[in-house]
Amino acid sequence: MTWLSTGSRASHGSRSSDIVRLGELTVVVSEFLQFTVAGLKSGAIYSLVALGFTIVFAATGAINFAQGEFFMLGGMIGVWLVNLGLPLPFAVVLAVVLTACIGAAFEFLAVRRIGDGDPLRIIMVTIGGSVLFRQAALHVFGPDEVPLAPFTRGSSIMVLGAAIERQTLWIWAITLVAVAALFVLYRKTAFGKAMRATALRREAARLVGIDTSLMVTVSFALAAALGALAGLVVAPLTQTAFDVGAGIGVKGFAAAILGGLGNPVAAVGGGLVLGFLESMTAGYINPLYKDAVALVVLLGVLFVKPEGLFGGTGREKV
Amino acid sequence: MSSLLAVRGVTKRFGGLTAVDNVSFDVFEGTVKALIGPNGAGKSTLFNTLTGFEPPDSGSVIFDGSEIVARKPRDVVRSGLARTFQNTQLFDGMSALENVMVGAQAHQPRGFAGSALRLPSLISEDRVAAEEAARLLRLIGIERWADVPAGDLPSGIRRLLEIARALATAPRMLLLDEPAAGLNAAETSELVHTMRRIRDGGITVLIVEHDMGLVMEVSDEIVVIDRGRKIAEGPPRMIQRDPAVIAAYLGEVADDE
Amino acid sequence: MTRGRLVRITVPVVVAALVAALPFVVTDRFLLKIFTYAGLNAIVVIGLSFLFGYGGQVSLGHAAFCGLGAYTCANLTATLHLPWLVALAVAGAIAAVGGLLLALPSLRLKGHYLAMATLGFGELMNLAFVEAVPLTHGVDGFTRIPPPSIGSLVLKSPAQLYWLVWAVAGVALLLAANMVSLRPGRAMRAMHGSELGAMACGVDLVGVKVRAFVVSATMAGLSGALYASAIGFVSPKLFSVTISVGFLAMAVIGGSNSLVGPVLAAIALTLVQYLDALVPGISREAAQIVQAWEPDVYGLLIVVVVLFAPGGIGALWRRKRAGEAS
Amino acid sequence: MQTGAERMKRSAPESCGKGGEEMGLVRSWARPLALALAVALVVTAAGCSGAKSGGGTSSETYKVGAILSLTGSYAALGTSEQNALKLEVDKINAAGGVSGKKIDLVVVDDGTDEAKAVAAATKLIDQDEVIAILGATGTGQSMAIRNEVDRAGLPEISMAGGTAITATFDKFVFQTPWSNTIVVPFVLEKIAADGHKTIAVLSDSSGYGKDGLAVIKNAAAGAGLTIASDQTFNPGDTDFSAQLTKIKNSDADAVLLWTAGKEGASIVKSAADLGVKQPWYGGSGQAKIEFPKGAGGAAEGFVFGTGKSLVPANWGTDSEEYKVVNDFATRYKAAYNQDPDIFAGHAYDALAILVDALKRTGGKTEPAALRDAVEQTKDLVGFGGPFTFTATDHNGLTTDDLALYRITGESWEPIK
Repeated sequence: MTWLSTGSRASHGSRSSDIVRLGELTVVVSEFLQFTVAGLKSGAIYSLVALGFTIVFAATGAINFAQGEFFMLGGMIGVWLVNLGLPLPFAVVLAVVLTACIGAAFEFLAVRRIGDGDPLRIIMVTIGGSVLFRQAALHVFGPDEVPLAPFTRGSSIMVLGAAIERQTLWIWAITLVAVAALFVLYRKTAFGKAMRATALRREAARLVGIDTSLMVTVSFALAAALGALAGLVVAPLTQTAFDVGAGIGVKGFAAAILGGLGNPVAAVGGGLVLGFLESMTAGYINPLYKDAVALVVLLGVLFVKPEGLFGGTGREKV
Repeated sequence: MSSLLAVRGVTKRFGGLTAVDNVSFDVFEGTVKALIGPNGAGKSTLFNTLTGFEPPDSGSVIFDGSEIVARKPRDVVRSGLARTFQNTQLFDGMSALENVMVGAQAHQPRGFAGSALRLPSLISEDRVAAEEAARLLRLIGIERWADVPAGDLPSGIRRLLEIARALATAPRMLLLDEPAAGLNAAETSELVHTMRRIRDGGITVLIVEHDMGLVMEVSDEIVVIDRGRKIAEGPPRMIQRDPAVIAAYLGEVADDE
Repeated sequence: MTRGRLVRITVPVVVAALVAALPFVVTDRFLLKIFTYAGLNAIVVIGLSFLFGYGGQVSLGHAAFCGLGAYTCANLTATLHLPWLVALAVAGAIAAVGGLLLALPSLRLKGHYLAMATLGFGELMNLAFVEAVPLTHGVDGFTRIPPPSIGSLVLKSPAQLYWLVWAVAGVALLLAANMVSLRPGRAMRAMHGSELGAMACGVDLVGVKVRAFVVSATMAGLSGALYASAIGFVSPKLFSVTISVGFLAMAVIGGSNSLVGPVLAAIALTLVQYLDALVPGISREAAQIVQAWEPDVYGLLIVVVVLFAPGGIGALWRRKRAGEAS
Repeated sequence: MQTGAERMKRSAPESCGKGGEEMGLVRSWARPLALALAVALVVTAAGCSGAKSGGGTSSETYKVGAILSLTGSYAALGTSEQNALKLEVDKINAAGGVSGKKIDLVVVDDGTDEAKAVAAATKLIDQDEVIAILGATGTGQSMAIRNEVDRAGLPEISMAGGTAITATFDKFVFQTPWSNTIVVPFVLEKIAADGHKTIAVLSDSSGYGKDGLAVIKNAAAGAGLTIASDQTFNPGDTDFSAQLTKIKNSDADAVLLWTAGKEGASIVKSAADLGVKQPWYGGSGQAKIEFPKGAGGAAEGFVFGTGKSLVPANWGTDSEEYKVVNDFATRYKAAYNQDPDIFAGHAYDALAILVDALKRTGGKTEPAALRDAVEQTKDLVGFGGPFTFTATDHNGLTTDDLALYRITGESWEPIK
């Protein structure tokens, strides 16, 4: 690859004083830090999307192929609300809520109607759904990419020569809060316990009086909300468009399966690891191979260790 | 009488739980043997270890003189040991006749290329398989359901169909997992006749069953396991009076209350 | 010979004759091209239904097999100037190897996992098509692929290409129909119905799965090779996951345990894309609206068929037949 | 729910008996196939008659085909092009047409899809019997239809910017946008004139970006520039930290961005955040309003080179070019209530070139004659500038037709 020969190291290589060597080292360190920041930024986004996959999988044993579209809907609805004149914070919250409602409605109107829970039918319905979501966004919001303002303005924060964008801090903070909130919801509330019971043993949960279909609907709503949140918080950095869902869906699923499907903590771990790997590939191998990382990870994990890096309920029992 | 199936020290663990613990017994050629025990005793797991579905952690299974413990289910079937399932595993979209025809595939090549070209040899094999399947349905007494999709059959017929399908693999020995579950009294008594006919046809039978009446009626020998261990073995009359067996079953009744 | 048997033999012959006669009725080159496209899609969908509708093995990567076949054919004919029939055979073989390479590591995977693995495979292959510039000419696409030729006969006219494609489709349908009606079909349906039950019957699941994948991939590869030489141009976009989803939609709408249903779905969903050319008097504006909403139709059809008519066209037909008989 | 027995009753009559297994299947597929074929034949026959009644080049009109991406990812571009073509055709027809015959424009949407573009070309050539094809919108689609165009031997005038369209030469294919081969050296010259010696190049891996990169590598030395860092990204990427960090730490004095994708805005935003201090340059890909808007201030000062017509006054208000461009822009704005973008301009040119050629053939539409006439286009003033094609140059524009612009706020101004 041509860029290997023209990287920064080559351009600095001609000088020889010790000061320059120190400078080179600083550059090497700051580059690594910068790649790490970028990796953990994308990684946090992947984590949120992966959590969406995990929540739905835990509740239904199904993979929601429309998960990436919730990411897209969150961003597009958010931008639309801002353009309607809503202040940014309200627009963000409302977009998350609206997307959650869409997710719940999708479960209620379509996924639930598959009585026998045949995985092939669920796959096809969520694929069909994703096409419809994408087309709906196209018809309603148009074909163009649209920008969203950063949550707070101001210049980047410099750490050892690596710049951290303010929006990146928002991404990390919101991911952290979302994960913490999920933890509290699942572990500390009666509602969360009902959700977990549904995930673990649906029949048993039904017998003790838990409304398991409600729990499944709520899972879709939560997954949609997390996807929407990810789509909103990253939109100021990347812009968004009606067709961004499919790509992020594959990345999020790769993250979820890397961690081990069905395990929320592992989903977050998988997201961060994937983001880091991608960024290092882009930084030290070739940026064009970045997208291949998620695919190689996805296939590698599925073929070699379907239960994921951190365990989980990956493989189906005989 | 020679031992057709010799189970020696078979052990199967799941995590910390020992589901089957050092179980040994023999099934003699031409007999019907019953494997009984309280719920959760490990009977189905033992079936799985014998048929290649869940290889045991230790122990040996000699069928017809050769070790089959490491064999895959397909190879176990091909060596002449066929089985049914506690939860019937029929092919719901296929007719009863087609279900039975699948059983014949144990001893046939896959035949993709031959079928694509409709080789006459393959067509005639197919016709033979269909005739044999129809014969088996008649043998089991469910020939009038031949063209009904398995998914539409009543549960009693499904159990019988699974037996017919297992017979289509041309086994020397049949492992039946709760064949009478879900059958009414008339169907059960019909099942007894069927099993006798199977045995008289030279096929050895090992059966897991809860219906004690049926067990006592058809089996030549009974082996009892409880919590993974063998606690008794012998002819029905002896088992009925065995204190360890009575204690195990009484324990189950006590647990239920 | 009974009357029923006579009908059973004559009807397919008549249908085949009608298909073959179409170019004599339709002289419009464009319409023939659309029917050629339909035939190309039908070949892929026959293979996909074989794998998915009968074997229950989902694939979201079939367009990648088309790509393997197409680029193989393109390189062998345009760059190496090998005889077209050789190129076609090698294209099918390369796609078959691709199917084998995907099937082997996927043996343990079912349902959702298989869907994701095949999707990942499709995406990865698409990246490879974009990046392997010496072989694929990258995003710009591979142009000037020679038309099919058999000996000194060069098949150039739309009618000739139509006959070629539909002849291959007919052979594919015949071979697939033979397989599904005999032992392999029962093995695959058994595998779809219950893997445990199939194992207990001694069905060679590994062998059946691998063969189903290979047969299916080969048909896709042949379709890709035919596309490349019939159209003369291929680019990575033609082999994207979106296209794979389209194939799967045709297979689902066509119905499981059926080959004719999916063929009809492939024809119908291909023709819908060119509604403006097919419906006389449709205004250009209306045609454009139809085109803009075409993906919606796909999406909606998938959802509606899966929810309300899970058997697809095939089952509707079977039900009608049962109704007539009673 | 049906009971098993009820279902039984229904399904029992379906049985076709023993031994009929394989024949049953033949019967099951025969009839639906027959039905489908019947439907297909009827539809086709109807389609034919429909096509015949409306088709064929009648003696009263010139049928001109246009293959545009009205849906799919290039929908915005294709829509502008359609607007421009309709506007111009209406104007020409209102004035009595060309050599007394009116133009009948047949637009086909390719959905930004190569397969559909090929089908569209076949339709236009064989069903509508057009005299020429304007399009396609995208480089891929323009390349895809070449086989069809070659077969029919009629001229294709593409509105897509990829150099491949005319660089891999095809006798029948012409192109209206300013191609990379002229824009790249023009921008490199400006970078050198600004006093820079080394540049970093950031290009996308699409046809436009790859092609641009190749031209940049060829032309850099000639402009006295060395490439210190050469970075690429994939269309659809959202994070550019790796590339920008390397550019930031490189010896480059300036950054040259070469992309037609939507990523440009995110890139300059991200660059500002990461502290990339070097000045930025770009090409025609940045000449769209979404770029400064999406960048939200981060593109301030960005310099790009593209056609003079982006700001018609560049030509000088008394020039022929100004009149042409300004007249088109005024009418476009009146009709659609928005300024024409460069894509509308490229479409305008495609039609103008064809009409000019038609006038010179005296209305003759034989493919060979028409193609030759198009190739003989000389000093035809269009939106892109004065076009002059030769037997080896089917792009026809020069660096004289280009100008430099600087982003200010959410718009741009020409650099004097």
